[in-house]
Amino acid sequence: MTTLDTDLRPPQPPRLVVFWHRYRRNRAALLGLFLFAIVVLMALTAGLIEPGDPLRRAGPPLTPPFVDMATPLGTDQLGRDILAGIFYGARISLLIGVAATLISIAIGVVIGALSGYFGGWVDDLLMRITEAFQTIPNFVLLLTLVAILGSKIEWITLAIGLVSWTAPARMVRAEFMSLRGREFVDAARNLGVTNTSIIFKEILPNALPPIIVYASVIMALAILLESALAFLGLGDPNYASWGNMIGQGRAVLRTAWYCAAIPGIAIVLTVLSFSLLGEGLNDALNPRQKK
Amino acid sequence: MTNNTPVLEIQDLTVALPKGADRPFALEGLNLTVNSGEIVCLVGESGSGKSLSAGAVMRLLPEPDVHVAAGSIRFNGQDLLAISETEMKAIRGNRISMIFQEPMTALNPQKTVGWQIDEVLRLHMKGNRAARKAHAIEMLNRVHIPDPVSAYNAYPHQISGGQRQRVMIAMSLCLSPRLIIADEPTTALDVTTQLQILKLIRELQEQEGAGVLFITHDFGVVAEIADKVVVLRQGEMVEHGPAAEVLNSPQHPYTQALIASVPALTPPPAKPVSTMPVVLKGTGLNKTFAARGGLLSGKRKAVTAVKDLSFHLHKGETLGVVGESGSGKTTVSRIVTRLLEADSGAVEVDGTDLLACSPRELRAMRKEIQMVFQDPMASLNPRKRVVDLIAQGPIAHGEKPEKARARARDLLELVELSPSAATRFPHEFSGGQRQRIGIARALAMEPKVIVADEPVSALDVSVQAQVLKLLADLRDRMDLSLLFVTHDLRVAAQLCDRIIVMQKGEIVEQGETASVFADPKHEYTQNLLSSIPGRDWTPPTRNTDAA
Amino acid sequence: EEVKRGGTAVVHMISEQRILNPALRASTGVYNISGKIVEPLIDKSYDGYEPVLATDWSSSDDGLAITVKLREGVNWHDGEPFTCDDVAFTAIEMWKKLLNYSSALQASLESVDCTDPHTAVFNYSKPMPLDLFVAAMPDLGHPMPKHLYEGTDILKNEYNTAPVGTGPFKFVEYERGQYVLAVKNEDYWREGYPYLDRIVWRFIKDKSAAAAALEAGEVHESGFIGVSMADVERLSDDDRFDVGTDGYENNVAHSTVEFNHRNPILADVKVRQAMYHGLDIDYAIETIMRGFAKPGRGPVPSAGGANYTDDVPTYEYDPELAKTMLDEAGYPVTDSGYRFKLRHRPAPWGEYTQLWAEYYAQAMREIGIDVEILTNDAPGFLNGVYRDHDFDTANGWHQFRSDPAVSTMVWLRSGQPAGTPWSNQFGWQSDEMDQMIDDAASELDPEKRAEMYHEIQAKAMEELPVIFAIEHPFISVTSKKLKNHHNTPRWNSSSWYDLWLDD
Amino acid sequence: MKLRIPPIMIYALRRLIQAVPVIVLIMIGTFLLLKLAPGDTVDALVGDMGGADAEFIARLRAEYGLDQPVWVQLWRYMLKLATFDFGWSFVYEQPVATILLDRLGTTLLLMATSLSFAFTIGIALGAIAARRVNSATDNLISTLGLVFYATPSFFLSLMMMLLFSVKLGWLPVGGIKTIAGFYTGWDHVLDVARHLVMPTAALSLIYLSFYLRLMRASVIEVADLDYVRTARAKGAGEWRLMIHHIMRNALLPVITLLGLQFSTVLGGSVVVETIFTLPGLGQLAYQSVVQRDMNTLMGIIFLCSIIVVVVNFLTDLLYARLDSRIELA
Ligand SMILES: Nc1ncnc2c1ncn2[C@@H]1O[C@H](COP(=O)(O)OP(=O)(O)OP(=O)(O)O)[C@@H](O)[C@H]1O
Ligand SMILES: Nc1ncnc2c1ncn2[C@@H]1O[C@H](COP(=O)(O)OP(=O)(O)OP(=O)(O)O)[C@@H](O)[C@H]1O
Ligand SMILES: [Mg+2]
Ligand SMILES: [Mg+2]
Repeated sequence: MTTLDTDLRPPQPPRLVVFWHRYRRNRAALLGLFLFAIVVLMALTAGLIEPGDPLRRAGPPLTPPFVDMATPLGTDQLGRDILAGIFYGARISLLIGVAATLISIAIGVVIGALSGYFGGWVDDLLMRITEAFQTIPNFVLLLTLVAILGSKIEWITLAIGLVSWTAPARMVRAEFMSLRGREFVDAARNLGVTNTSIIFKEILPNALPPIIVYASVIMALAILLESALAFLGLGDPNYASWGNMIGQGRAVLRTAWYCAAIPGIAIVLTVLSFSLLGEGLNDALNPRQKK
Repeated sequence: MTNNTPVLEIQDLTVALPKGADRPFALEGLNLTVNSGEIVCLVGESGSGKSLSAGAVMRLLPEPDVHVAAGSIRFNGQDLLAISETEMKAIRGNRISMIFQEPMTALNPQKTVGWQIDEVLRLHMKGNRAARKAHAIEMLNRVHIPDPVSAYNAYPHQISGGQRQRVMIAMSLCLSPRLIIADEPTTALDVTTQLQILKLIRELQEQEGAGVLFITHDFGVVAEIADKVVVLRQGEMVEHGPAAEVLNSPQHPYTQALIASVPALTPPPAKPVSTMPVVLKGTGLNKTFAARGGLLSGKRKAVTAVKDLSFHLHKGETLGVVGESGSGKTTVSRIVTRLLEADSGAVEVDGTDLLACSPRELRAMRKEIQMVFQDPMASLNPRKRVVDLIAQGPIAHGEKPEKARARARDLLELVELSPSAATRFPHEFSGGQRQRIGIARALAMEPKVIVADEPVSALDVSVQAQVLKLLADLRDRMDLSLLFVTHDLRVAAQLCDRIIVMQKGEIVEQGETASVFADPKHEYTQNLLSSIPGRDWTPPTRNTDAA
Repeated sequence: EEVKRGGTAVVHMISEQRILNPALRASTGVYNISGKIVEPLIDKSYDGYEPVLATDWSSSDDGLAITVKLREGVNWHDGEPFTCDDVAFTAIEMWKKLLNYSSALQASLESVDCTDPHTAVFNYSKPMPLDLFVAAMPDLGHPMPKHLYEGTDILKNEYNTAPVGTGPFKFVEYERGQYVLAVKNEDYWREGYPYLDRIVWRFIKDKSAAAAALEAGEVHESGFIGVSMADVERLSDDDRFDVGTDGYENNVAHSTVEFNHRNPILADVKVRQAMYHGLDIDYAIETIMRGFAKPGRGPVPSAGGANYTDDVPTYEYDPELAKTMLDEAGYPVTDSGYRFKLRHRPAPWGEYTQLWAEYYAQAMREIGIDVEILTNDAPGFLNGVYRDHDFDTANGWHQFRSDPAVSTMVWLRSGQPAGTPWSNQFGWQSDEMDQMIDDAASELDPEKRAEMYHEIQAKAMEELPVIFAIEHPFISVTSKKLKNHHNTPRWNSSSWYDLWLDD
Repeated sequence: MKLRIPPIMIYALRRLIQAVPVIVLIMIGTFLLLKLAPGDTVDALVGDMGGADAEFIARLRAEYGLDQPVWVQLWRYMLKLATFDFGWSFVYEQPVATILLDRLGTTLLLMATSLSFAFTIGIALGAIAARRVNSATDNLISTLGLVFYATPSFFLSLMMMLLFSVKLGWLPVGGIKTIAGFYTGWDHVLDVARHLVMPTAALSLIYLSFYLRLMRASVIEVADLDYVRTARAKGAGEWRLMIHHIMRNALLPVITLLGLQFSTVLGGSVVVETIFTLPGLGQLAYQSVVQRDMNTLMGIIFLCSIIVVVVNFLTDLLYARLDSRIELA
């Protein structure tokens, strides 16, 4: 019978390939990836395509789009080039999105992992804290944090991260609670592996897929939160962010719609790309669920 | 009891799978006839296409991914593939009914048992509410549910698994269907319950004269219930015929191999190990799971899972722990390995009390006692490569990674896996191979004792036989002591020198396997033994060199 | 045109002042509502000062006593007669003790004597110029009913949010965050007035929403630039509306750039002058204020009447000159591409303050000064600039209230303790300037006084402790259905007794 | 010895007791957090007033007890809170309780209409999309959901206001009722309803998309479960499957989300209330932060915690009602 046993299945394609195949099946997700790639590309090439400072005066104020080729998408109230703003704004939006997401996921993972893995009083304590954070309306907390820290972009990002970690924490906790009872965790414990290793090396990698999917949601929410802050005039004016552009553009909404509409569309498309991306990831990472 | 009107005739049925599946057709050219009053068993290993053939008859395939590509299915002479969905709906549940494997999930958790039986009646019968209720209660009575009226009003989670399966049966029989399709209806049940259900199905089927298409992978069950047998392998029908013929003189080599893998119920003679030193000793173990009125988890009574349990295991010996579901077997194995804290008692490994160890001492002690788990997929971290899985233990205990990995490759060979498998991930292996990896992982620690909790119950019989043989080999070669937990008495008979029979957390009987099997003292043990399906059938012995 | 009586006028308010007692809070936001309910002793009209509750006023020769004759036959809304007791009580208990700005003005007020029920004599320990007294009265001279305040905790008195006055309209209700409602006073002392039945003040924070409300006809007037400048410009072309700066002659404001002179770079007057040269004020007026403004000429605005002069040093837009001056001052462009970096705090007072800050940063970068903008909410801003002095430059606007002594001089006078908003917290101190300010404040001769303010203005423009960059009046958008609107220099704060609605 | 307290009361009581430490934590946290912010309510007041002299400012500060050490202020506040005394708002010059009560109605109305709209439409659309997975209908609904999700609410609000109020003149621009309209009875109800249409739409669309997406996924998942297959094998039609077997189970995760989201909606209403000048708690919260109106903000947070606790309790009850496996107690 030994011959039968060494008879391994043919090696399977690498995970990434499988992942990509699964991902590719969802056409909307491909669109999301495409949009996302564009945003990333804009962020990367901002300095090349639109050299110089996006806050600089580039032409007469409130030039409509497609009128002056030097400022193809027009200019805003202070004569700043909207196209440059969109390109540099992609950078800021991505930066805020990614950094805030990383912060919130990092907090969420630590809290959720400890609470889900250890249970008992650790769980009780951490969950009370989570509930407390969840009970305070997150936007109000965000406003308070920004009031305290000021509207520097670093602080805004940190504050957004600080108000959005509860959902990932709960998610990680749920994952950990279900995973900690799995046999492979018992197996690791049985081998004498330390708790830290079990948490971070055994369970966490398996808990990641839903978190990665959720990260796209946080990313989208982070961008929306930043734009809402900017709308209330609490954005960082030292950077061209889409939220700032809308916040200022809305004053001229009726006469120069493009000042608010163009960054508005940029936000919609970017957030859309994140959610499509998230759905694609979900399909690819959790194949249990049908499309 | 068989009259020869065919109820179901399947001809050349071919079911196509979607692109990218492991094979193009789940079923190819299946031919099968079920006469009224006849039980036809469809047997085959996992993935052979049994459930899909049932789905094809019910026209409940997950179309369009999986669909009937060719062939015909006739029910009472009517071509099921040709009629409209409305007509089919009228037939489903009424003329053809189905019993599913998992009684836990096959019932809607949000509706009472009565409502769910009533639904069938409402859909297919014009009767008033009172008449329907009377009928439903009558059916519950017929499937021998104690107190049918209260069961009628109960939610599925309020009754036991066996009772749920009875409800399923009542539901499928209440309109006296001509054809009953039962897809592994007893696989999830305890042996004793299984026997009762099998008897029930037989009894009702005889009363109604219906034809039954019974799907199973267990030859014991086949021997218990079948009139005719159809054997499937990878979607192809390899053999069919009357049950007695196929069971006792199988023609096709595949059938022969399958039947040969069924463990015989005759235990081997006990080894004289009692002179060897005791390596593992449990004394006065107790474990009660506290009542938990979790916020939303509902009320739960306190469960005494293990009660005043003591045992010992000699070097080189295999001690079997058997008992029904919920009797506390797993709890014992987890207490012994201290994956679960006992309430009281001691577990001595080579004289050291494991339960009294400090966390640091415990980590060192873990080397001595290793575990092989039930579910080979779930017990291997899906994100780790095989070498790392096996080398993980030694590395955690301070071995140099390169050395541990090199040894892991050796161990792969020891468990009869090609060393080229080392860099793969668990999902790239079959179930039996995965379990070998699990065994290699345990062996990597060079333990004195291995605790195995149902290590083969998730495997197909043929694979099960291989893994058992490997375990036995290794035990003998390396002089291991084995604490072997199983609910399958056939398996216990094959492997164990001594067995402990547990009921509700307590040992009701223990002794050498042969003597317990031959002359069970306790009523519970007797009951268990007499419930083994096909206990009167001894698989024909054959040389296994071909495999 | 024939006057129509009746109707409800709806007025947009962008910010909400919860205290409606003008003797406790000196703020146009308060007068905007309370002006219709509570009247001052003296108001301002285009023809000069107009008697309201006072009928006549005069000063003793030494300037130490001011006698005010009060109007007879006036009743409070609750029916009690208005007398000198009310004036004396309010002056001592509120104007002197509690009212912002006024407490400095009335610091030397000793007592108010009632020689008869309708004559009040204000006794000062130091000479009080009658001009200054009269100029202050429209804003800082509202008597309140003594019988409702005496013996209570004045700050917590319930009438502070439900004022009782003598005006043409009676307070009815105040729904916080929503509106204030007042109805016609049938017993008003001006016979036959008011014309309107009701006035509703609606609080709408969002400027776009306010513009929409105007266009939808839900609001008749929005003052103090309550809609965005773009909408001001747009609505000025809409023939349903009158858009203009009439009625704010008393309340113009300066958009400023403020320096922290504790920073050695900014302590150099040459640097400040260079920065002024780097600012294209005309461009800013065109883009940010849409042309509704003029360049600033120091602490006294052109609306300041005789006290104003345009004979002062000015700084034309000349970036090249600015660069040269900075080079000369010893701040050449370094490797970083900039000469030095400034941390700038913009006041969070809305759209154009913000834009002005961004324009300033833009312009400074052009001449090689890197500006980092630190945005905060109001308390954060006030704290950062006026208490912690944690800034290099700041911008905001400050309102001029008819007389420099009660408004813009605080920007230049040193000696205010840290934490006093809108005062000289810039670390700039000039004994000479302090002396000039003090002298002007107590000068009794109007002509001499004007002369002194001209000197102050010129000195301020030369030394530039603060850049009073843009002088902008406020702007109102008014539905043409309203008649007789914006017909006094502080119309939004006035009593509107003659306003009517053509519906 | 058997006390006849209905189990639901015991459950409610236990939930209450569990909520106490959370609420205390929140209150202390918020208090200290706000104390970290630069400036205090006096700064804000003076800013609003257009300036004041130093003496005036010092007097106000003493008056409001802001010259005390933080710990004293906190202790005093918590003592008062324990007797449900929310204190005095120096910004509004009213007791905080009065202010909150004034605003609570509007906020609850807005939240209730938004959430129920989002919930009903969301689950209906989600269910429809799920039953026609990958069809044109599904694509349309899913795309719509994504667009709702991706559009910032302020953007949507401004656009709606432009269209429905300014261009078409159908709906009022803002406020909660027509001021000086003096409507009574049904006219009043209708008037308020007209004022709520746009804010509700602006606030609910993003939640609608949440529910839609969750419901869709949930229905797809439940539709795959064994008991649905059982029902199908009984001969049940699609409609019956949906109503009796799928919906109720698929709703459970959506209900959980509903409970969790309540406070988020309150946060989201900050922007919407600001734009539509609705006198609600969201706008009040924002103002209180900006004006450092400690007592009011604390009051709002406290009230909000209570609401969240109550709502969670209610959703748990609803959950238990829908899920027969759960018994409360
Ligand atoms: N929806 C599906 N999509 C793709 N492949 C499927 C689907 N359902 C079943 N299959 C494949 O069809 C084959 C037969 O499946 P089937 O469920 O009939 O096996 P079975 O004999 O019932 O096995 P078991 O004993 O494990 O229940 C398997 O290889 C399976 O992977
Ligand atoms: N974590 C737990 N909490 C509460 N009760 C538990 C827990 N684990 C097991 N039990 C209960 O303890 C009893 C014994 O469980 P155990 O898993 O040991 O049974 P078993 O013999 O292994 O059954 P099976 O054959 O089904 O695996 C059961 O009644 C079970 O419900
Ligand atoms: Mg099957
Ligand atoms: Mg078990």
